[in-house]
Amino acid sequence: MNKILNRAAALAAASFNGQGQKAPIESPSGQEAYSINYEDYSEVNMENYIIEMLHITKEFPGIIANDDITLQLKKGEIHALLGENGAGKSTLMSVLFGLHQAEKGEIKKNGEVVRVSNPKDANNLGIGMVHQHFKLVEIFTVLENIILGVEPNKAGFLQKKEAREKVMELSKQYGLHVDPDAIVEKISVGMQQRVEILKMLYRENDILIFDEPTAVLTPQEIDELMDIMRNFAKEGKSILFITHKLNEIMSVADRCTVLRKGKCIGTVEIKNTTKEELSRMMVGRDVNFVVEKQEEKLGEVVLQVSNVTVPSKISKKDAVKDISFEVRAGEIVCLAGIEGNGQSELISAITGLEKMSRGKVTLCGKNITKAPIRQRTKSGMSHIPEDRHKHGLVLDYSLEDNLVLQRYHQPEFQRGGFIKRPAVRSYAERLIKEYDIRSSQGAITIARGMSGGNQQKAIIAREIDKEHKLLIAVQPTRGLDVGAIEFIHKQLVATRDAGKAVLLMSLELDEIMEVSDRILVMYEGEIVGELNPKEITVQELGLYMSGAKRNMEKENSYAE
Amino acid sequence: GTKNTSFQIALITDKGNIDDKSFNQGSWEGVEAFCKANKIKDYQYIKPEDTSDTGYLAAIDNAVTAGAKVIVTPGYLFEVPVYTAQTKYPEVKFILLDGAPHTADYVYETKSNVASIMYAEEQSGYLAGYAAVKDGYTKLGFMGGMAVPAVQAFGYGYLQGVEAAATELGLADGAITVTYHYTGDFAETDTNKAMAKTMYQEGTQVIFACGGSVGKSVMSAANEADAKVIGVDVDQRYDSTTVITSATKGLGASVQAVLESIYNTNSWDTYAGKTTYFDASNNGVGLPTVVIGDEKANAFDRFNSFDKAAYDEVYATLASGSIDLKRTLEVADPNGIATAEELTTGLNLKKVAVTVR
Amino acid sequence: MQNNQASPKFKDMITGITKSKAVSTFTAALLAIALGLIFGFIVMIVAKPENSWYGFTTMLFGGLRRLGDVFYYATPILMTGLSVGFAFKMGLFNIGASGQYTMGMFFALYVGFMWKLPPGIHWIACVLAGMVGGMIWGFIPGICKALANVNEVITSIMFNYIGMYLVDMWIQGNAVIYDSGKTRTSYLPVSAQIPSLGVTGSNVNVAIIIAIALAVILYIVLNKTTFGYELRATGYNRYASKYAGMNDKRNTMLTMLIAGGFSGLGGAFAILAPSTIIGSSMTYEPINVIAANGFNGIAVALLGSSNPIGIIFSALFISHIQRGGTVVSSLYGYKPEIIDVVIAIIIYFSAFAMLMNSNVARMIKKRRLAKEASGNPGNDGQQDRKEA
Amino acid sequence: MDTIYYLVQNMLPVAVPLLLVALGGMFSERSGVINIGLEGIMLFGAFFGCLTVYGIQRTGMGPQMILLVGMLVSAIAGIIFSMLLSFAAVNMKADQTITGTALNMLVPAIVLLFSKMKFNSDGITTDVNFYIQKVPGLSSIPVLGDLFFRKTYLTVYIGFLFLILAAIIFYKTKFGLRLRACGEHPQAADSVGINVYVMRHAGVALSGFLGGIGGFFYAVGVMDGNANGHTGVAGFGFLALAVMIFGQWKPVRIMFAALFFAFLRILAYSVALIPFLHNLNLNQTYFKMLPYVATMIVLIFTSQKSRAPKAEGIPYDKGRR
Ligand SMILES: Nc1ncnc2c1ncn2[C@@H]1O[C@H](COP(=O)(O)OP(=O)(O)OP(=O)(O)O)[C@@H](O)[C@H]1O
Ligand SMILES: Nc1ncnc2c1ncn2[C@@H]1O[C@H](COP(=O)(O)OP(=O)(O)OP(=O)(O)O)[C@@H](O)[C@H]1O
Ligand SMILES: [Mg+2]
Ligand SMILES: [Mg+2]
Repeated sequence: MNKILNRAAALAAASFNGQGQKAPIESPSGQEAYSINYEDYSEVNMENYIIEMLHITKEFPGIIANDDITLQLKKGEIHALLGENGAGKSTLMSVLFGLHQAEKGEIKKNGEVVRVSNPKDANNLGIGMVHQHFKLVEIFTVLENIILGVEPNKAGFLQKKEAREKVMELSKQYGLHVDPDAIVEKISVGMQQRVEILKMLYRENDILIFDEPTAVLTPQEIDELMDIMRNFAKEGKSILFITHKLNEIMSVADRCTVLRKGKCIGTVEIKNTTKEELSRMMVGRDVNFVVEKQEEKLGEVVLQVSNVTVPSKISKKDAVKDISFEVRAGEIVCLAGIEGNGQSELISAITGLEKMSRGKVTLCGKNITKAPIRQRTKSGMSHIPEDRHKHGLVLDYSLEDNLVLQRYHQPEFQRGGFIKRPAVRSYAERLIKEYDIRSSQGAITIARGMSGGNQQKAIIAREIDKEHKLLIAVQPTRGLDVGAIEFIHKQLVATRDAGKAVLLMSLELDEIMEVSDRILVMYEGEIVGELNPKEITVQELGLYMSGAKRNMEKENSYAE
Repeated sequence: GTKNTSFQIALITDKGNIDDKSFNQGSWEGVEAFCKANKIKDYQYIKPEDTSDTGYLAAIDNAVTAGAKVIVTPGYLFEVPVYTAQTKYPEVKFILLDGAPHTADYVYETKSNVASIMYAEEQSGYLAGYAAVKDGYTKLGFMGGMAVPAVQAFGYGYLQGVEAAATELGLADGAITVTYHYTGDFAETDTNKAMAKTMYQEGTQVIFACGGSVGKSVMSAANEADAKVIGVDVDQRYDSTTVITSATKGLGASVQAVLESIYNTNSWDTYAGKTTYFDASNNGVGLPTVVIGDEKANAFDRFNSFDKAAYDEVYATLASGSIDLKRTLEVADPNGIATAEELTTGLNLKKVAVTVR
Repeated sequence: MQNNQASPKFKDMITGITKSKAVSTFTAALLAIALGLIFGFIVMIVAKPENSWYGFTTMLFGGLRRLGDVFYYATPILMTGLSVGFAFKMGLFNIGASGQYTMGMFFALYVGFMWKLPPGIHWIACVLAGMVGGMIWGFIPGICKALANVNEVITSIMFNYIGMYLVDMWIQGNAVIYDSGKTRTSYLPVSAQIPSLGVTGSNVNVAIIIAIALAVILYIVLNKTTFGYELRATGYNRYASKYAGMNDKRNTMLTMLIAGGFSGLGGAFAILAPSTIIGSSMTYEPINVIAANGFNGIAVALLGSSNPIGIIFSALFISHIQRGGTVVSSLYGYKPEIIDVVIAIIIYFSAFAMLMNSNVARMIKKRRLAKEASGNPGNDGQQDRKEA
Repeated sequence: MDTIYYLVQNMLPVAVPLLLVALGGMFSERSGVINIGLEGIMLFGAFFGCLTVYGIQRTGMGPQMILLVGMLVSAIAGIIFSMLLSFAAVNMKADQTITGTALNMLVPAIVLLFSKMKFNSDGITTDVNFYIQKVPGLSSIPVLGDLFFRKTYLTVYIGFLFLILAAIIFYKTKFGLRLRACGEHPQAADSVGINVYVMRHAGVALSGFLGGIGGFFYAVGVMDGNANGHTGVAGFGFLALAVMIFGQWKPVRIMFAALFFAFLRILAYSVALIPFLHNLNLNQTYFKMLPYVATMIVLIFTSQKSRAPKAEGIPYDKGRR
């Protein structure tokens, strides 16, 4: 017996019958076809749903983030939510958690319609959420963060002692080790996540939402988290789990709902499906994530980093400890590691955004340790920054002004201090065409109004088109969809093939394995491994990233 | 096509406001009193939009446009604007207080449509200083606003009065101390209060507060220090119980007198085209002798021993012109702030030891 | 499906109009002005109902009778307005325009009194000196901001006081400049005064032309030069400008230097203005009071939304309405402070008039959409639900 | 010793308005709203407080009672006026600095307009004597009695009472915890069910409460119960901002900053009492500038490390990521 969940399925329904059988159906965009496994579930099961989100539609200005989505969560199950970037997963969960209000649709708990108009309502319904971007007050202690919003109090006065006992108990019970008095900004990302989980447990929530909890963890930490989630399920808690990683879904989830471009594609039983099928459902076509590239042709050393130490901004320790390495022309070197292990600080020091306390950096033999940023740029450094909104773009400038952000001072674009508008315009138009940057009004579009992917394309166009010998790309594909990712990977490889040196920093294991020629793993501010992507597995890489393994001594061969 | 827009008597305030406890207030009270007594309804004061010569002249222009026939301009700041205005508006009468019309280069000329009024502040100050010492005070203070001629005259008169009383009492040289200070403004500020408090803290018993609203700050300080104040310009006993007396000058009375001559007695000529001095001889200055609203009350009740009889006696000698008081001194300082030595030699002080701050 | 086709077109129309930034800031300013004027009218009705209509119209149009003065009084606030607005473009709040203004005035006075220069050159030297004075006083908070990360708002407030005290002390200590008998500065030599434009009864002078020219130049610098490009980039996004190799610290200091220069010019223009009375001049009284024109500059900049051209108009407008206010108070017996209240209210509303504007636009759009929707009851969502 | 007593006795009434207003600023900014309009709020509070005193001074009520009534009214006035800021900043998402500046311009104009229309004056002059020559009993304690219980104002004790209350509310209550969360990470606060808008309104209202009282206490302790639209509160609102920053947005540090500033200010006018300073024979202007210069210098040395509430000045928008 089939229960048809949505319109897409309704259209498809006419074209197939039978159970557990693959059948081609039309995708919502009506372009490619894919096949899908429809699970079997009966009317009788209805009572078992602890949460039902029915026909949810949520619009943002200019985009329908959720379009008539239905999602049903059984008690005690782990239910995965899968979809590309921007598919609307976080939005759907925010609706359930009361952060957003849906324009249409209803939410039921145990079959009864409930109103969730703010997180308080959600909490009262036993719904808790670990957000994709942690929502922790950095200057508060762990304990304060956990109790915030549900503070035990007598006549308004905090009763921290009571709270502390409860937190310690929970922490012991689930093996979630935290120090209740530590200031949040000084603890590791892993511990911050434990704080978020404890926040839910403290509130005695039994419907737990995890929004991409594994993005910031090592494979080993991921395994631990999976265990914890299984434990929760065993205790009867119901879990909604968002991830892009199919392996995780296959290993832990009971069922999976797939979203694409705001629409619900379907819900499948994990035991009846495969990774390939899930990914087809997710993107609407067969995905080939393999990056085509030839053997590298190594040239001379372009970037040489020697004994660099960078102080930390938040603690007294050094974020980067005495690091040395080099990047040669014609190779892509990738800095791998879990967020917060000093990669960002190292890049900031190399690009000149932050000062290093010790060490030396040379670019094509020129010492640029203390050079101002402009001089680094002129000596051939291009930089795709980590945070495109903070560093990469002046969002209130037009696209064309952003495209000359690194070059407006060159004679090509100015004479006597006056900007040559026509030159800027024609340059911008060339880049827009070459890199297929899409925007509503072309060169004069204000950057703020462009989509994330196109903003990123603009930055990439600017940095690659500029004369350079070294390209530093920091998480260039973060938050982008598959199409954009493919494009960027191609550009990186092309740059390398053109004989430039590329230093890539990425948190995505797949990207690291696919794109790079050489991997440098950073752990706690040190390089703990130099690896060849062709010779290692993702698992091994994870061990290095978590500090469990290292193949580099402190004094390494590049040090002067 | 407008209503209620004309007035025949206008007063133009100088930089201060109509309640400045000084020029503007005193003369405005005179205008009000006269108009009320004579049932004149159309009188008004105007605040110039700019306290520069042109700003004052523009205000005069405005007043004339609005129909003013008599314009009262309190203060020396109007000297140059009125000089221009007296020619520009020959049919309008100007009452210029505390100043005489002159050009920017100090060429004086008072036309027949201008009455220039001056006051013998030194006599008023003399009376205050005299009374205080006679009453037994030995540690005195003076807080002037800025060292402008009127304030200087008050202060010099005050010192001379103190010296005279000390001599009469046969005190030793240096038996009386006076701390002498100009605040540099005419406003009520916390800084002025702090200065006054410091003076009281040093032991000063009474301060002659000679600078409009500076008085409010001094009174506040006196109140906290449990000390005394001498008011200025108008009778300030109603502002604070700390005020033992006030060195007044007849701002209101003189304005009333001139208005009287224009509207009622047809004797404008007595004032027209010249400078008229108001002093003890024509009751233009002095200490208050009556309490407003209570005919029988004693205006000297806040003194320990000094009384109306003693006052009348010294006033008579002043009025007779037998005491020659100094109104100005040669002062080296560009700000007009005399040093202790300049004061001592210039005013011939012996019994009084002056400290300048 | 219909509304899917209809609404984008309509949306384009709305955004086409409201998204044109110049238009929306202008209408926002008008909205704020209207609200302020309405309030002024209400106060007038309460205070003196019989005169309120004459009073109101005079407040609105009275300034036209004194056009020369409108321009004359607009000059210094136009300069401080440019100062504040320019710094705003770079993301700095120059609340210290007062101190820079006072400092500029002092430098101008000093050169005016102490230097003997031929006529025709003297006043120019004074004006330039004023600019230098303001620059110095803007530069120091700029340095503190750039090098020690001290909040420029606090520094410039402190510098307002320090500058005021210093100038008053310097003036009182100089027998040539200070006329103690009048507790103010002496009359400036005629050679130091800015040439008049010869409007009878008004002090309006060449400075207004210089000021407007400077505003236009500033506009060009901001929008057409690499320097302006850098400044605006820094103002919009300090981090991106740093990333792009712009010298954030240098630009911060430079901006405060230039902003100070504008305020200093304002002070110089004010004190060097010619007098309608022969031999007389503007004077300054050192009584420890912070210059009001500095704060008026903030109002001017805000109302002109920091755009140099907008600032020209907002300075003229504020000066105009103030002149009207003077006429109102001398003719109709209203208190002149009513204008200050009106101006403050205008600024208050202009802080969020843009948002009010867009709210109004959104409301119109919603109504329109609601109308469309009610016109086609069976829309997509409802059909879907029936199907499911 | 007398001089020391004198300095302390006179420093406290000056320090208390700074303390209260800076605490008010702290509540506002820690909730996420920059309050540059404190100067205006102070004057508004002072004005209504004094107006109340003016209205009831002849009723035969005791001066300290009058002070308390005036304080109550000034607090209410401060709260009401501060709502203009929170409405603009929270509901209308206006630029907070601009709004604050507009409010600073508005108040003196209103005070002057009203006083001119009502009293033909720049402000309100009252004549109640709030001064306390000595506190019965306590004033005879050696040293401490002279320092703290003589020649003072009731405002001093109320001021320190408010400091203690503020610190308790700030650190020990759930309200304080939530307020601080809103100034640091409003999204986090929102996600645990805290209404950020309400908390920010509350923070601004508290700054109105303390700012209004601070203004009235300035009028009482410094201006002898008078309020004036022309001299206003002599920049104390701005100084309180500096005190707040100097005090790192923390109650006890703010107290020390306020005392430091008030001390320098009193010192500047008491030079004559201190032979060592008097003999320097410096122009008094240098001493007048001292508090401002000292604050500058302190800020130069502390600003690198200074850490403002992270979300201050940024309008909170629920929809924003
Ligand atoms: N507050 C918002 N305002 C406007 N648009 C939004 C907002 N939040 C999300 N969107 C848009 O809605 C769409 C869905 O976003 P959502 O965050 O739900 O995606 P997601 O599936 O969680 O993606 P990711 O894998 O990147 O987390 C995106 O196009 C996003 O840009
Ligand atoms: N709350 C918001 N406020 C302002 N801008 C926003 C907000 N949310 C999203 N945007 C912007 O709206 C645009 C659309 O964002 P979105 O993330 O949906 O793009 P996208 O669909 O992911 O595009 P792409 O596929 O190219 O990445 C982006 O420029 C994004 O920065
Ligand atoms: Mg996206
Ligand atoms: Mg998401």
